[in-house]
Amino acid sequence: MNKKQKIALFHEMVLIRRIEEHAMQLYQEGKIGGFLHLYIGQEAVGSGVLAARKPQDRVLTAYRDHGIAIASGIEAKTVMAELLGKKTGTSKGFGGSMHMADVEKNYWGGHAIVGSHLPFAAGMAMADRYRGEDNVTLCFFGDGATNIGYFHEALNLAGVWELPVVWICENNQYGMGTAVARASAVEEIHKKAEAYNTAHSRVDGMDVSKVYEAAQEAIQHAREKGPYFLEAVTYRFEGHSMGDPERYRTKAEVGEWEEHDPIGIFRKQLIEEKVADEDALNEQEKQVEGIVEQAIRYAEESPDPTWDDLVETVYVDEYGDVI
Amino acid sequence: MNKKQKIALFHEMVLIRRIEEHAMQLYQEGKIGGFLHLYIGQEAVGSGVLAARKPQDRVLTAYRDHGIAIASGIEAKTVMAELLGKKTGTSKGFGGSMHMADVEKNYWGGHAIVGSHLPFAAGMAMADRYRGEDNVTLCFFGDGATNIGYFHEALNLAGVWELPVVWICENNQYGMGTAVARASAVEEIHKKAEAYNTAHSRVDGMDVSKVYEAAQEAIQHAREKGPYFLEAVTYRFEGHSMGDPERYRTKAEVGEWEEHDPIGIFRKQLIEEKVADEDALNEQEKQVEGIVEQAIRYAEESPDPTWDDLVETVYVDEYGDVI
Amino acid sequence: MSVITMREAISQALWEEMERDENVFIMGEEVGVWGGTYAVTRGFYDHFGEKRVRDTPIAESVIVGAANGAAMVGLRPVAELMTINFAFTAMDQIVNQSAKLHTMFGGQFTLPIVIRAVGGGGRQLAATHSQTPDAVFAHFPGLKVVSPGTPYDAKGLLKSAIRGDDPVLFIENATLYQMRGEVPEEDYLEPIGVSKVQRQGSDVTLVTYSKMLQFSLDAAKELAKDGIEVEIVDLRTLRPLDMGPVIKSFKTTNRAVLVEEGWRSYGVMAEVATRLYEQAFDYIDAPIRRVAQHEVPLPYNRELEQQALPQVEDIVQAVKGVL
Amino acid sequence: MSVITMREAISQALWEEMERDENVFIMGEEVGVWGGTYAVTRGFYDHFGEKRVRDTPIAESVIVGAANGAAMVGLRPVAELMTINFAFTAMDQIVNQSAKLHTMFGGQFTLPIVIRAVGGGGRQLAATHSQTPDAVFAHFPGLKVVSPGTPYDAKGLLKSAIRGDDPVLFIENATLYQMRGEVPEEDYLEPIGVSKVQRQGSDVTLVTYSKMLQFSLDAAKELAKDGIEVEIVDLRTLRPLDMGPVIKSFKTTNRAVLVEEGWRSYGVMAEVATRLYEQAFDYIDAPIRRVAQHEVPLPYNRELEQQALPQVEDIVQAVKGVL
Ligand SMILES: Cc1ncc(C[n+]2csc(CCOP(=O)(O)OP(=O)(O)O)c2C)c(N)n1
Ligand SMILES: Cc1ncc(C[n+]2csc(CCOP(=O)(O)OP(=O)(O)O)c2C)c(N)n1
Ligand SMILES: [Mg+2]
Ligand SMILES: [Mg+2]
Repeated sequence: MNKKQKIALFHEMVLIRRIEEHAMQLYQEGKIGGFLHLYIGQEAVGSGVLAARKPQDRVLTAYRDHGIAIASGIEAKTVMAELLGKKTGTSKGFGGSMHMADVEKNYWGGHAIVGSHLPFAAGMAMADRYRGEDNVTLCFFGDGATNIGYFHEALNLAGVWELPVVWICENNQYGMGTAVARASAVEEIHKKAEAYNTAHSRVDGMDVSKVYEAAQEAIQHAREKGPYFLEAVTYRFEGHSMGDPERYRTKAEVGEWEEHDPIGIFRKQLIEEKVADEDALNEQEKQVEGIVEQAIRYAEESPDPTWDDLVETVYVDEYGDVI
Repeated sequence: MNKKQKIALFHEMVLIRRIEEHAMQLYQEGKIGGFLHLYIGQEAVGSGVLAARKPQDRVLTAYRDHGIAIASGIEAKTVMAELLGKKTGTSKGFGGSMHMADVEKNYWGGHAIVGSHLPFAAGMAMADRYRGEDNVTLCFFGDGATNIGYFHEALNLAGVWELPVVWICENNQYGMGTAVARASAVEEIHKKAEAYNTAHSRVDGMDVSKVYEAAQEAIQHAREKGPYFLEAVTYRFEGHSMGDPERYRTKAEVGEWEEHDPIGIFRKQLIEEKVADEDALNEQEKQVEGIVEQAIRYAEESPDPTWDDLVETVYVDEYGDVI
Repeated sequence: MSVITMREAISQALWEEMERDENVFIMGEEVGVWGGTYAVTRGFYDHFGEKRVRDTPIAESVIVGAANGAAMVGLRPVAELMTINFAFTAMDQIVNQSAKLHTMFGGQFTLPIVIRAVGGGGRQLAATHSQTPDAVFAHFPGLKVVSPGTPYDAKGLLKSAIRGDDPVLFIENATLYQMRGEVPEEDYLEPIGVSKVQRQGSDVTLVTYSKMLQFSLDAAKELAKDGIEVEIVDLRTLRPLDMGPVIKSFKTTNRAVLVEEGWRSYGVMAEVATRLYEQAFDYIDAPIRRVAQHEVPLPYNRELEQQALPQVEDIVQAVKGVL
Repeated sequence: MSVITMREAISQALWEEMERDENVFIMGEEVGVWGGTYAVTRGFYDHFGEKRVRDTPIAESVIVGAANGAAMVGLRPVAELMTINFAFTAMDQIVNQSAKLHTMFGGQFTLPIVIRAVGGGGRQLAATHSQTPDAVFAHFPGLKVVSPGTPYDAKGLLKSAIRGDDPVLFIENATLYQMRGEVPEEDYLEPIGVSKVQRQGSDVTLVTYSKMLQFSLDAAKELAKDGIEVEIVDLRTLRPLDMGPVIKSFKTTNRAVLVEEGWRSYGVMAEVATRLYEQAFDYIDAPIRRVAQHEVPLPYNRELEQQALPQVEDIVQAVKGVL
C-alpha cells in the first residue's frame, strides 16, 4: 500500500467507528430498531481483508455487517439510510442493520441466520469457476459459527470442489456470551480447516497491516489453488448487540483488549512510518465527522419505502393476482 | 476371547450373513417391502465392535442395521418378523428394515435419516454422565454420513463435553454411488476427528479380530477419557439397497474385495489357531441354517399389527379424543 | 393468586419442575451464564449449576437431537431454541425425530422432551427473524404444539409439557414477556389439548391464541363500547386441536372471526375454519373471517412491518364485518 | 403428441432446458454417475459432463445453500433433494433463504433456483421416508410450490420453473414416475400459479393435485357408473394458489370434495376449503368434505400404511356423502 492508500484505510476505519458510535446513539433515541450488532474493535479485520481484494472478488458476512459494508465501498449515507429503514438504504429499508448488501460493490450481505451464508459463498465460488472467471469469494463469519452444521457442509464442499473461497473467521473470543472453549472442541479455530483439506493460518486481527498481508496471501492462494482459511484473532469492545448484560466477561478483560484498539495501533504505525503526522490524521477524523453527520441528515430526510414497494418485491415473475 | 466366544462370534457372523441372504430372497418374493440395505461384507465391523462392549453400553446405527441388531443380541426371529412387518418384530412392524431397535438389548436403532442418530448418541452419553453411570455409547455410521452437518455438530458437542461416545465410521468406500474422494475433502476419514479434539484410529474392517481389539481400546478410552473415533475400512458386497444399478464400481473391484470376505478370513484364523476344525465350523453353519428357517417360519406365522396398535402408539399421554 | 409477568410465569414453571424432578434439565444457547436471551433462565445457572443448565454451541440440530437422545433414555430435557426461526435449522430433529421415534419403534421408548422457542414479529428483526410459523409444526402427528397467551396458562401448560411423556413444542412470544396476569401461589397444571374461553360474549365467536389473544381482548373492549359482545376462545394447543369450546360457542353466536399472527395462507386458522364448517355447518349465519399476517416476508421498516401484521383495528373491523 | 411417462417428461424438461441455456445445471445426491435415484437424470452425466451434472456429498443444507448462492450471481441451478423428507435437513435454506433473500435485500438480486424433491407414501418406507408435507412449504411467501399430476403438466411446469426468476420447490411423487400421458413434441410452457380443470362434470367439484389427481380420476370413473359426474380441478401450484377455476366450478356444482395425500390437519385442503367458504359462501349446498391421510406417522406394515393413506374408495364415498 502506498501512503495515499494507507491514509484512506485509516480514514475508512475511523468512518466505520464513527458511524457505529452514532448508530448506538440513534438506537437509544429509538430511530434504529431491531437488533444492532456493532463492529467496534474488529475494524482491522474487515478493512484489512477488503483492502486486499480486487473489485471482482465477492464478499459476504454475517449480521455484524456495517463495517464490512463500508469497507466494500458502500457509502456511509446508504448504510445509515438502511439503519433508519429508508427506501434509499442498501436494502430499501427491508433488511435493516443485519441485512445490508450492494451487488454493485460485489457485497452480498449481511446474513442473520448463523452460518447460512457459508453455503452461499461456496455456491458463488462454484458459479465463478463454472463461468471460467477467476473471482475469489471472501466469506466472513464468527468463531461461534464454526460449530454449526453449515460450516461443515460448506467447507467440505469447497474442499472437494477446490473452490476459490477465503473463509475468514473473526474470532472475537465469544459467540454471544459463550467463550470459544465452552463451545468449540478445538480452540485454535483455524486448525478446523484441516478436516477439509484446506490451507489455513492465524493472524493478529487488531493489526490492519498484518491482516492486509495475510489476506493478500490468502486471496492469491484461493485464486490459484483453492480454498483458504484465515482466522483473525480480534475482540468486540461493545456488547453482542444492544442491551447485552455482559455477565460473561469482566470489565478488566475488555479494558486490556481496548489497549489494542486497531485504530490506535494503525495511527501509531502511520506516524512511526512517517506516512502522516498527528495533524494529518486528526484532519481525517474531522472529515469523517462531517461525512457521518451528512449521512445521518441524508438518511433522516430520505423517504420510507411504501407498501407497494414491498409487495412488488415478493416475486419477480408475473402470475396474475393470486396469492 | 476364549474358544467358546470365538466360535460364538463366527456363528453370529454367519447368522447375519444367512439372514440377509434369505432377506434378499424374501424381498424378491415381495414379502419384504420398502428399502432393504444389506450388511453383507461388513459383518466383521458390527460383530467385532459389539463383542467388545458391556451390556450396559448403548448402540445406535443407521438404516443398514440388521447385522448390528443381531450382534446386539436380538433374536433372528424378531429381526425377521420386523422385516415382514409383523407385530412380533422389533418395532411392531411399524419400522421395517431401516428401523430396528430393542431397548432391552440397549440397541437404540436403526435410523434412516443420514446422520440424525449422531446427536442421539451424544445425548445418551450426556445422560449417562448426568446420572453418574459409566456406560459408553457406540454410534455406527457410514463414510457418507461424515459430510452432513449432523456429524459436525454431534462430534463437536461430544468433544466439548468430553462425552463417553465411540464414533464408529464404517468406511465401505461409497455413500450410495459416490466414492469417498468425490464427497469428502479428507479421504482418511478418521483424521476428521482432530477437528473435535477426539482421539482416533483406523482398523481393517474385514478382520473381526483386529476390529475387536481396536474396539476394546476405543471403548476403554471412551469410558475413561472421552470420545473416540474408530474408522473401520470395509466394503459392501451387495448394492446400496435392492435394485442398485451399480454403475459406480466395477465387477473386478467387487471381486477383489470379496477375496477378503470377513467370514472367510475369520474361518481361516480359527482353523489356523486350532480353535476349531472345518467340521466344527460347518456344523455351526448348519445350525445357523436351521435358526434362520425357524425365524422365517416364526415371522410368517406371526400376526400383523392392528390399526388400534398403531393409533395407540402415536401419543403416550391422555388428552381426550381430539386430534 | 399473585400478579406476575409471562416471563416470571415461564421461569417459575421451569424452576419448580427442576426442583421437583432432577431428571429435568435445560440446554440451549445462552441459557446459562447469560441467563437466557430473554432473561427467562436468569439465576438458574448459579442455582442449579452447569450440569442442569447447559450452555451449548450454536448448533440447533444437536441441541434438539441430543435432547432427543437424552429423552429416549429417560431424562426430561427442556431444549431451548433461542427463537422459532432457528427451529428450521433443527427441523429434521423436530418433525422427523421427536415427532416420530416413539411410534416408529413400536412404542418401546418415549420422548419426554420439551422444545421451547420464541416466535412472533413486530420488533423490526426483518424477514428471517420475525416469523410465526406455528401451523407448520402443528401439521405433524406425534408432536404436540402448545402456545399460551397468558401467564396463568404459560405456567400451567409448561409444567404439563415437562411432566408429560410426549414431545412438546412450546411456542412463546417475545412481545408477551412483560405481560402481567394472575397466577396461583400453589402448584397447578393446565391440560394440553384443551381450548379455553377467555372472554364470554353472545354476538361473535373469536378464536385465537398467543399474542393475538391479547389483541383480541383489546378489540373486544372496543367492540363492547358499541354493545358488541365477543366470546373469545383461546386454542392454547394447536396439536392436538380441541374444537369443543369453539363449536359450543359458535352454536350460540353463529358467527366467527379467527385471528392469528402468522401468514394467512395455510395458517392455523385455515384448519380451524374448515373444522368449524365441517362440524357446525348448520349453525353458520355469515362467512367466517380470518385476520392474519399479509403474505410478505416481514420487512425491517417499522411502519411497513406493522402494516403487514394483524392489528387490533383489523380485528374490530372483521367482527363488525360478520355481524 | 407422444405418450411418455412422468419420468421421461421431467427428464426431457431438464434436458431441453440444459440444452437451451448453459446457465442451467443440476446438483444433488446421485444425480450424476448413478443417473438419479429415480433414474430421472439417467444419461445426463455422460452428455453434459460433471460440470453441469454435479454429484454432491450427503449435505442437503449446502446443496440448497450453494444453489442459492449460485442463483444469486446468475446461474439457474436445479437442486435435487432425493426425497422431500430430506428437505427438513435443508429447511432453513428453503424457507428462510430461497424464499426471503430477494425481498429482504430490496430486490437487488433474484433467486432463479428450482428445488426438485420427491414426496409421497405407499412404498413401505416408514415414518421418516413417506411424507407429503407440501402444505408446510406452501405457507412461506416468496417461495413458489408446484406439484404436477400429469406428464404434460410436469414438463411444462418444470420448464416454467427453470426459466422463471423466482425460487420454486417442485414436488414430484415417486409412485407417479411410471404414469403415462400425452406430451407435445414441440417446446411448450405451462404457467405456474394456474389451476386446471382435468375432468368436466356437473355434480360435484373435486379439488386435488399430484398423485391424488390420478386417484380422483379413477374415483370419477367409478362414480360415472352411478351417473355421478365430478368436475376435477387440479391445483398444480400450491403457492401462489389459484382458486379461480375452483370457485367457477363450485358455483355450478355447489358441492365440493377436497383430496390430498398428506395429513388432514393443517394440510393443503384446509386452505382450499376456507377460501371456498370465503369466496363462494352463498353457493354452498352441503358441507365440503376432505379426504386425506390419517394423522399417524406412516408405518412400514403394508396393510396399515394403505389404511392410513387416502384410497380411491374413500374419494367415492366422500363424493356420495356430499350429494
Ligand atoms: C442458526 C442461528 N442460531 C442462533 C442465532 C442467534 N445468534 C445470533 S448471533 C449469535 C452468536 C454468533 O457468534 P459468532 O459466530 O462468534 O459471531 P459474533 O456475534 O461474535 O460476531 C447467535 C447465537 C442465529 N442468529 N442463528
Ligand atoms: C439426510 C439424508 N439424505 C439422503 C438420504 C438418502 N441416503 C440414504 S443412504 C445414503 C448413503 C449413505 O452413505 P454412507 O453414510 O456411506 O452409508 P452406507 O450406505 O455406505 O452404509 C443416502 C444418500 C438420507 N437417508 N438422509
Ligand atoms: Mg464471536
Ligand atoms: Mg458408505
